[in-house]
Amino acid sequence: MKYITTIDEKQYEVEILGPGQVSVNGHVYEVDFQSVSGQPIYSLLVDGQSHQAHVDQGEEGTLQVILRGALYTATIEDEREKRLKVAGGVGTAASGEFTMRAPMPGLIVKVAVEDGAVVKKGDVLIILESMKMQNELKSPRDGKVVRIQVKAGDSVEQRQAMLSVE
Amino acid sequence: MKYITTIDEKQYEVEILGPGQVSVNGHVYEVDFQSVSGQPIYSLLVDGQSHQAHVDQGEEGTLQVILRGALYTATIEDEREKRLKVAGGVGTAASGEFTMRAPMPGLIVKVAVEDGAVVKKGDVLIILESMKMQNELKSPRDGKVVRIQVKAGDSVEQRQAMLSVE
Amino acid sequence: MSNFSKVLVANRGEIAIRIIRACRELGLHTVAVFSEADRQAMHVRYADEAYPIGPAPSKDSYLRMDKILDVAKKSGAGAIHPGYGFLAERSDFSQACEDAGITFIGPRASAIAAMGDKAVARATVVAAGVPVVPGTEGEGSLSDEELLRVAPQIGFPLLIKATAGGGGKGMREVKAIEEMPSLLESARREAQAAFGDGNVYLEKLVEGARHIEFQILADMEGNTIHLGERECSLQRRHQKLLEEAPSPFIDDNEDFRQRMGAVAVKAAKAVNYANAGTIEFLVDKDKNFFFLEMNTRLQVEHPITEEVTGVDIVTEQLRIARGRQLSLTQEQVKMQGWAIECRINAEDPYNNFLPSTGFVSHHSVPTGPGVRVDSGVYAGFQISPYYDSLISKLVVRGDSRGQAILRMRRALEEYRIVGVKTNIPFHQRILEQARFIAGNFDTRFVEERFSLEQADEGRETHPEIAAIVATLVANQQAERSAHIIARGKRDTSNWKWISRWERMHQ
Amino acid sequence: MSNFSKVLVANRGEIAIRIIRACRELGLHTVAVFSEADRQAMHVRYADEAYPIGPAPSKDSYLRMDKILDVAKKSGAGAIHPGYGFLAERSDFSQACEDAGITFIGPRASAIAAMGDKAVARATVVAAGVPVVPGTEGEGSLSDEELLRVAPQIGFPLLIKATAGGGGKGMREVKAIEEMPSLLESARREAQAAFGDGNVYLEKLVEGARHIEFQILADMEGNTIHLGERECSLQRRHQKLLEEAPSPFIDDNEDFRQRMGAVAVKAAKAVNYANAGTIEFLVDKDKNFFFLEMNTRLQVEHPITEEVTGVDIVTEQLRIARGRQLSLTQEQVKMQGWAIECRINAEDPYNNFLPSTGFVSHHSVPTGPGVRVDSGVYAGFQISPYYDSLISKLVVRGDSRGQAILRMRRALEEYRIVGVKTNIPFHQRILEQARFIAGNFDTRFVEERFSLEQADEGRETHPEIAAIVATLVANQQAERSAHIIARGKRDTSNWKWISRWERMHQ
Repeated sequence: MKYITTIDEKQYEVEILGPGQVSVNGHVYEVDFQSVSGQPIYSLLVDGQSHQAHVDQGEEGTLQVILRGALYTATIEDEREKRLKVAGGVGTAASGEFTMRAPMPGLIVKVAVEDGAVVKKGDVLIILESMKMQNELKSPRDGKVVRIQVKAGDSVEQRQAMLSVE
Repeated sequence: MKYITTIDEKQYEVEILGPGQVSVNGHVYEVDFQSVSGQPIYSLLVDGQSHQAHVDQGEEGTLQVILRGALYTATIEDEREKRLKVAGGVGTAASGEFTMRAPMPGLIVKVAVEDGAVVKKGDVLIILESMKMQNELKSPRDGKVVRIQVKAGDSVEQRQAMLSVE
Repeated sequence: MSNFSKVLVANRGEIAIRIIRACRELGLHTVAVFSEADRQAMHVRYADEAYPIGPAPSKDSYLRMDKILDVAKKSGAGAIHPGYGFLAERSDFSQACEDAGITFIGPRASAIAAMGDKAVARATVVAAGVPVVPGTEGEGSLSDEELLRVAPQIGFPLLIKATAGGGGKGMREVKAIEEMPSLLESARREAQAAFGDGNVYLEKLVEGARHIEFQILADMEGNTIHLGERECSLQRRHQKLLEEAPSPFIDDNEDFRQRMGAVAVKAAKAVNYANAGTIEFLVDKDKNFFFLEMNTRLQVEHPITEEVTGVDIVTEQLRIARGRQLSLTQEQVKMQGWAIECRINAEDPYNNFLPSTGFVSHHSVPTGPGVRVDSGVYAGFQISPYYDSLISKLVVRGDSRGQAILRMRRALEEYRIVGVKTNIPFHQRILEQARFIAGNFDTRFVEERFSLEQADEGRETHPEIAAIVATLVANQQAERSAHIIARGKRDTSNWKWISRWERMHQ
Repeated sequence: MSNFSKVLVANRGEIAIRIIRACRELGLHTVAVFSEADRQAMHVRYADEAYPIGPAPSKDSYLRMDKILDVAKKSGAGAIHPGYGFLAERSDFSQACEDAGITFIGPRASAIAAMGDKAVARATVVAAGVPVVPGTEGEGSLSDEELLRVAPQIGFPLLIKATAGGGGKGMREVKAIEEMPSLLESARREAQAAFGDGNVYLEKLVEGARHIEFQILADMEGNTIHLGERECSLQRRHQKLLEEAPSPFIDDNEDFRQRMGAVAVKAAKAVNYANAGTIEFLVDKDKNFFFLEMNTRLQVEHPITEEVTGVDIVTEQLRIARGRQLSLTQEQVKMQGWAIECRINAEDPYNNFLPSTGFVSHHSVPTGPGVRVDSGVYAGFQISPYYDSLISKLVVRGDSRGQAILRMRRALEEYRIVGVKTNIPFHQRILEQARFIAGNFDTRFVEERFSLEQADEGRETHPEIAAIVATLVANQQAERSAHIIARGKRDTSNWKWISRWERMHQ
């Protein structure tokens, strides 16, 4: 199986040659890959070097790999250049509309914008209180605020849609 | 639901009166009972006293309760005096024939008895090596050895039947 | 005062467990209280007794003095330990305990009150000859207009701080007068939400400042000592993240340490202090130091002082509360070796440190020589949004600062938590920074000179390894999804289910 | 000797991890080796590199010198640490390392050989003026006939011990000459199986004996010191279970300690010892002490010495192997406080301590002040039958023996392992025994004066609570079985499966 894997804008051609062999950009590695405790922790031996990685689902179908304390965001596409849908991606579209979802359960302290407001990347949209901290949630892009679904005083669940920027 | 629960030969009439209430021999306790981490570890608040118990399946459908480092072996029967079959009991019959099963995987060092041998309680039947120790497995009762299924040098799996005493 | 034998711990999380452990090791019985969100929490299981005190929000449970005092009476607890946060710095609670004939394991109500209002505290210590940072001392309830008027006299940059506050909540930095009105509004709003008190005061921002604090112990007879300092300059948004003892800025300058320590003791004595407390100082690069505030309670970062002095601070608190003398004199206090604490928080360092909640499915803590973990979670615990984000405190001790840093690095690499995001990668980066290793940092270091992305530059990276892992995981997921769909088509027999369940429970 | 920067750890389990941690904290790279049963073991993940060396049985993997030396050469490791067990006391391995130009982190082959043959060892130390227990010294390869002839001269009771042995394997106690032939047979069989050498010798059984051992450190220049003693009398079938430092039998009798320590140093010097080692003594009630044997390696129970002396023994081993001098002199060694170690084994204390294997589904270790856990397992690890049953070493440190005991009690109560049986309840009982608390016990205490059942008598018990728990669990199981069968009748949709899987992996 051949994949194109992008890490921090750099592409790697990764081919799984069989159990225990992987090639990266044509270089063949001996690989022993195991998940630990049935958790998303992986032990990887690459030519004898021992690595431990914690892998989470990222946004837009990416995988977040934490390796020796560093984060790598990976996009994996299969050989026919079709994006591989990894399970459990977060529901923010890559382009078009951005839906702001609650990153954790909490209490809406303030909705800082009104429906139809024009916002710039970095503008505060919502202040959410959780774990005794007030967190300012900012717009990831320029756009227009639509579909505000929460108001100050509301409790929100994790991943609950709060408003959109289009 | 009413049960007769026997701990170390003493009987307790335990009635589950509803969520949060249990009576033992007519005395009613406020009880908050929860399993921890989905494990056979239980947190029990009885009239405010906090107890933590580790519960394992014992032999013959009993439950082994470890509470503050002490072991209690419990037999639970339901109200119609019928023994409650708890899941996963070890397959040794209460009376009649005793089947000796390997308590852990290992290597048979020696079968100390022959088919038909008359043995007394405490006689060594098999020497099993595991975890770098030689373990002498003794007869739990007087009887006659039958159906020897292993010989020196055999590897055995956990719970594999090795011989019987009838 | 009293010879109590049962202690109610009016707190939750790691600090409740810390206190329960200390009580157990002294043969004291313990009583836990818990909110509806905490029935599964460790402190409920570790205590001898445990009683529910209400719904999840703190104001309905851990802040309910009435309910907690009821539990104390019902259970026969002779003393209450408040931990930190919640009711720990509430003078009315200390007073209510005294009125109910229950020993409050902490200072007298008068000392909490005097130090609790930051403005009063400053006035008190100034009267005792302790230097303070220039700011609006006197009254704590100045209006916005008054604050705007006095601000230019103090000079910019300055800080807005919550009068009732602590932990960076309700704190704002002001660079110029123009931005002050909106910052006053947000500071007051946050202070009101956090402490039920929107009052704020102003304080000059000491530039290049280090935050260094002294641990105080004082018994009922007035014997007052310090256990040396803790370096707490590594903060983010005024939240401490990593502390060490001793401070690399003081290091082996014993004369400087004793001078600061003597002033700290003087400040504590100014309010007739008893029990454990902490005097916080700002220190500028010329070694001028200013009283910042006193925390009239056990501090989150107390373990590093324990590790270098060998004094068990919670045990001392219990001794003091029983009316006994301090178990050591100032001369007997020796700092040996070096200790570092990393606060492991449930927050995402790669996403603006947003808090992270969820089910902890795996919790594998580092162990081995010189490593101590004070934790309140376990595999199977649900981290809720109701309380603060501290998962555990990872503390290491070494013979030297260098050894402690290397030990902390290996401990962070070993630490595995699955289910919530944590700031472990942040700590790993900090510990690789040349400036940190050189001990050359101030309270602005994290915000001004550090970012995870910059920190990542120049380090050895492993993008190829990451690419391999990610691809193998994605490949496995794709295969498994296909497999699961295929399997779902078959009927799952009852007996397979049961035998699977049996296996899990044997 | 050499200034190596990469260390191969020729071991597994907790001791491999202990060594890897020490190397990491010194900036040394580490190489792990693993058998087919250990791909998931922690030491594989904690090391910088890891290589397979063969099938699960030790003789095909961890005892394969050739494969291990191959890995060392391939990976460029400049040194090998053997841990304990496996190849640690094989003089031919030490020699093979030297021949291959690889530093063996341990004593020279000649010292291992001299101390490895118990009979030769006794002769050597006797020549140096060290007292030994009467027994068959001279040749180690006496026949059964010869042993039966000499036995009455030594007197009964006596011990049969494996010449190549250690850890109680191949050891038998003989009360009278009649039972000797069959015991000789079984001792030789066990010794052959364990060490590949069926030779045994006889030794007088010192009654009321305590097993007290001294930790030795010696550098390449011959500087040799001791780090005080460890009390190891609490044994079952000659297996140590609980150790403490100092020994309550020596306690503050510093003169006695230094006398024994000086003899221990003398014994080590008799074989020109270098690196870490342990001299074991038997001590009778009149304070006569006899050399028992020398363990020419790191000892399982080394952490308690570290906790009371502050010396990191593994770090010292690495220093010594690099040709550096000891980092401290005998005068600088101070024992402070008290440390206890409980060996947590996978065995069933209620079923004749039979080993227990299985999948560890939950592993929640005690933490907090003064607690150290050296462990080789984690939640998700499969404990196999191939290696010894040690799961972890739970070590506590306290200011006094009393505090250490209370701390160990709370730590044991907190320790939760699910999936295998452990001897934790055994330790809990021991720590409640009046004789143990009084420090009044010898090597026969566990077997002669202690049983879990007797220990349970007279204690506060909670049969009603146990009845409630058991009934509620049984009730829940009955309900759940019914529920599972009911559920199985419905079709399980693909999508439910997938969403469950997603939840687990987010």
